[in-house]
Amino acid sequence: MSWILLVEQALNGLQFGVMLFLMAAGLTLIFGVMGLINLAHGSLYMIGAFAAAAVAAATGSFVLALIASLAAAALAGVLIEATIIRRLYDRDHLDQVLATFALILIFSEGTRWAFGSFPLFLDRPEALSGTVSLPFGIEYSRYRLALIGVGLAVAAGLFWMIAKTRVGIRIRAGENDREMIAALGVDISRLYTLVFALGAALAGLAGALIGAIQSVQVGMGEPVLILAFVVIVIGGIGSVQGALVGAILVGLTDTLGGFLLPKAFALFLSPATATSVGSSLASMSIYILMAGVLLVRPKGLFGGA
Amino acid sequence: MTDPILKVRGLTKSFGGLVATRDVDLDLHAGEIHALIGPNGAGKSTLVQLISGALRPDTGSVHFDGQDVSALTTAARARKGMARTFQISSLAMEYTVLQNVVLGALGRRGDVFRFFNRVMKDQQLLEVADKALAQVGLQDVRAFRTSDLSHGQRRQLEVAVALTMEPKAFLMDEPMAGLGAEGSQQLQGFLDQLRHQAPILLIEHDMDAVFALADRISVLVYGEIIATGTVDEIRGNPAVREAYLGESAE
Amino acid sequence: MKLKHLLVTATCTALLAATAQAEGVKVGMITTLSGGGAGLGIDVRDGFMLAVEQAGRSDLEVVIEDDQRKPDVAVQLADKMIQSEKVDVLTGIIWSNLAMAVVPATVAQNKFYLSPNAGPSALAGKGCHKNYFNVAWQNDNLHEAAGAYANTAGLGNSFILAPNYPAGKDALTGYKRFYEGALAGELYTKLGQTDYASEIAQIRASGADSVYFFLPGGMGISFLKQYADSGLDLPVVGPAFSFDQGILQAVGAAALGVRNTSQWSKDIDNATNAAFVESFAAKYGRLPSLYASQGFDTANLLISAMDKADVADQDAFRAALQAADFASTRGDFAFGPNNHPIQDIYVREVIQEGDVFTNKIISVGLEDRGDAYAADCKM
Amino acid sequence: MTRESFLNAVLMGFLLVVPLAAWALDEPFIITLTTRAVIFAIAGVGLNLALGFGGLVSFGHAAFFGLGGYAMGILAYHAQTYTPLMDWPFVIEGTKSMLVIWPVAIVASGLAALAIGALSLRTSGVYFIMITLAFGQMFFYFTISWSAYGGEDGLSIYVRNSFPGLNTMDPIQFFAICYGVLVLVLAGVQRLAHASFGLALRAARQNEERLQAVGQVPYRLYLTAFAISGAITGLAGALFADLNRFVSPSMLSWQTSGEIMVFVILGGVGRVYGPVAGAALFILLEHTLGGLSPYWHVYLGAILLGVVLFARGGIFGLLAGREVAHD
Repeated sequence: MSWILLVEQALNGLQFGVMLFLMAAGLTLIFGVMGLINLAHGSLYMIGAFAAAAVAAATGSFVLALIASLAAAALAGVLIEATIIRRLYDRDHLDQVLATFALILIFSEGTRWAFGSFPLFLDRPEALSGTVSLPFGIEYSRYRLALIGVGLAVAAGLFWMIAKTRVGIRIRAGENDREMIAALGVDISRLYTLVFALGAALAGLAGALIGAIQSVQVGMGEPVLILAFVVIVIGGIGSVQGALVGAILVGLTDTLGGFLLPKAFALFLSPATATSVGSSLASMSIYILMAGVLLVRPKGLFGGA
Repeated sequence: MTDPILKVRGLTKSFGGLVATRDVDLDLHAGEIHALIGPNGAGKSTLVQLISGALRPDTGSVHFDGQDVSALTTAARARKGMARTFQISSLAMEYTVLQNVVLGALGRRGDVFRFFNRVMKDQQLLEVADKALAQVGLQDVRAFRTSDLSHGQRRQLEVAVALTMEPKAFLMDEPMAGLGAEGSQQLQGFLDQLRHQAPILLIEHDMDAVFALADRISVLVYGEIIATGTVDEIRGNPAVREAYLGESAE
Repeated sequence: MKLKHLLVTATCTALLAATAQAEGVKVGMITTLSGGGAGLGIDVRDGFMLAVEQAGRSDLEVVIEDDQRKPDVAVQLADKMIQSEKVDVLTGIIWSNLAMAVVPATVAQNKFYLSPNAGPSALAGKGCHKNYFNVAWQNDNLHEAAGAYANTAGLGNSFILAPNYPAGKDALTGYKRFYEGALAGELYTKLGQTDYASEIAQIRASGADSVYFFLPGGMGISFLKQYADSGLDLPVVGPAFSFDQGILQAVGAAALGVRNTSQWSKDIDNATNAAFVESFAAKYGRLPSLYASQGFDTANLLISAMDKADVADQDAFRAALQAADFASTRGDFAFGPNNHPIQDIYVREVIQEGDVFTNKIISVGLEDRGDAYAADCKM
Repeated sequence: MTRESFLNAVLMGFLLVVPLAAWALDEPFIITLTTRAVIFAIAGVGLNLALGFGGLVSFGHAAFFGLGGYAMGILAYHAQTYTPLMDWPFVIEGTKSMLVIWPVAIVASGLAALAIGALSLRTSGVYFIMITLAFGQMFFYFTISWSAYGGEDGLSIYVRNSFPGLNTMDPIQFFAICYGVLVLVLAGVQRLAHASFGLALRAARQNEERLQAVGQVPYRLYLTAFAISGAITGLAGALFADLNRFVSPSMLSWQTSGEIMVFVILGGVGRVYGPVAGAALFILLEHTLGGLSPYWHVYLGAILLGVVLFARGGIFGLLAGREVAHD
């Protein structure tokens, strides 16, 4: 095992992490501002991917596909926020979990009804195909490198928005004190719709970006959803900063765990057993990480109060 | 003079850089009502939480009934007879009035880990519960759902639950808050009698009630006790006047 | 065998409940029609129903139910088919784990089961049963052919990977059974994993001269797209599952040129197959997949047995099935001693025909291949 | 008789009459379907103890359900292959007797719940939901790669386990066993709800501060409730595996946790008989909607959504009105 391979794996972990961040940022904002657990966030991811695949197939343009993913997911977000989610803000978590679980069923089967049961085709743009040579002789996928760039840019933009813009100030105020922000005369329901749409759009974008190198199919959102929850719980629910740290932590743990654990076990077990035990443990690793973090910090790494 | 029931020594607690209480000493003797007053933000709530065990002090100790209880949890202190009523009514709202007092009696008796008894048919618990309800005058509404009670009745129920604990001292956090003039008057009369059952540490905003009831008063300002004394001593204390005038000048 | 004794007890119980059969054959099809993986079930159903329709028999009735890919639902449906619908034959299950849940109980209740897709090793060896017929393949077959192909293609240092679950382990075992070269690496990935960057990096670093993977469904699509994107150009070999007609369009150009092994291909040269491909495309508006061909063959096997024997006469009907006297889309088709196919496994290459990605046979990987477990089967 | 207890009686009567009628009409599948509802109801009653009475929103109860299933699967597997479960330090044989399997399932899942609860209860609110989900996923992935017992393929048991004096392969007799277990579990939970423990536990859900003020520690109550809850769900898992004569990791998936939660909410959170109504309705919906369209999940989702938004308190909230305080 060379250290170049290790660096490459770390890059892969980082890339996985920043994509998780796109999902987790919306989830954590929605929870932080509105106090809502949204299980249907994975469906928005799926909608983004399907919209992108449909538009790419019709126009052949990846840029248009990305725009479509943002627009479709945001639109779906606004639609469910205005009709359903809005009624759930003052309900307890249990009602929210059940209602958004029901939304998953509706979205998944609805998508299958509209697009059929077979996976769709979505490819990365030709300009981003192939690999780039990084220092120290590392050959790395150009598209994945672009994903890291996009993810970090979105993260930076999000931090800037929250720190410097009026919407961001309102979001922060909303996180701290819901009555306060209403008292300040901010149109709270518009703010909520906006935050939800923003979270949805980010999820949709993630779906399209990831869909280009994975399979665009019904149900693709659910595994990602669970990972995104792990991320925001590790980071501390409501904290965008925590979501970023959590996402990268989860990305690295998953990638490096899957890579290193079988090798570590091979040091003292037979190769077949080591592969099997190591792989099993690797598939549990992020959940072990999450349980560990919560035991030490019951409100996550950045979950202060 | 006998040992105080509650003896607080040198309690200090800070949150980050902010000192909420500083080196507080406080005694509660048998048969007295000791009132704790102070402007908003003086640290009264923090002090109550430190005494009841909801918060841990940075330094200092709490002795109760001759024992050091500083390391005990809220629940353990409650079992020793420290009965607390809350600033905002803290009752099981879906329960009936009777269920709430039976819960108190059950907590006192301590055998909650019984899985097949019929707790609401337990004569021993019902006796304790009914006695407490009778004492606060709530026996007529014992079957009402707690959420259907008036504000004043909930206050009374809080006291009734505290009574089932066979308390050695009461820790009452603003019991008059939100009561009308008539309700306050009624409760005042009741507390006046209650002191003979167990002494009361009374945290209260209603100055008329404090001056009418208290045997002694301590004044907390910016986390420190600036004066302790009888009603007259406190009335004449210039430091207290300044603290309160300052507040009213806001 | 003591196990047999238990089975006999169960059989007797079931017999008591069974009532006299009506004329004709009633078939219960339990397959995956909703949720993830529905595409496979739909293909099997469509292939099966095409054959039924072409036969035009009034004495053949088919009841179709959706198992949602959940084992417990499949078991419920099997109970329903047997207890309420009183079917004679069950078929349709796509997934090995669902087959393991349904098949043993079904055959123990004296019903026939014809597998149009799954072929777990447990049911081919010790757990075989005279009423269980596999019309597709034993799970290892396509992987074995890939191993054999690697030898003839001169590949001597393969990197192999599969998900960490029983079928994944069987797949790599199957490959290694025929493959004679060295292994550059062997990986078990998480079931349902969608990102293979880490595995691809390990392949790159391993110095392998080829890659063999078994990643069914969306996992394979993700792997192939990412592999193509990684710039690695080692030859890739896989089983047909990742290159069937339903999936290929989603993988796109990333799959072009990949060699894969299959017992069926739309260009197998026989009249039955040509007619099947044409009529399937005409009826459903898409090209058939190997799953569709398996469904089609399963129905034709059943119909051939109906022509020879009455299903109420179990022994005669079983013998008629065993004879496999039907025109298979695969050409030569026979059953081995454990009622699993003996057939040729082809090596195909992914090509583009106009806008459509599809496969073309380039050689025969294994000829008249049975399976490795037949010797363990005592019927 | 209050409206709630009337509803309880109607519900239990319905669950008894349907399979009996099906038996008379020789429709064994209806019996099997009702048995499935009864077993799901037991799992829901278990979860309800934690969720309804203790306010502990566990998103990981599938782990206990699956553990109970595997307890049955492993014991029966060793019995049917005549291999001992363990050779060392002493020999443990498998078994096909339900009367042995049930206690094992109860103890195994109860202990697991005790361990998971002890760790998870350090958190609260959403964090609790998510940490229980995480533990559930850990168990799920573990069973998938546990090749000794079939991994994702699961374990098949050829014949149902035995119960003295009954033929368990006969649908109506197996139904009777499950119904009997449900009745016992309901009676137990009913007693528990009205016992000292129940009074204190439900008080803790409403107001932790109150419970501490009367000298009790919520954590201990929660943990006990969580362990009992896990044990009951584990027992349901053992029965479910026996119904299907099969156990596999799908019993431990997060969707299963979600479904058990749906039974509880659909029926009415905190009502002893709520999950029974919820499970029965769910099975009814699954059966009738499933026949309507391959996209029936859309309708199921819409109905669930309707219940959450417009019928707070579930079926019991709708039909029996506000919960009557019992004394």
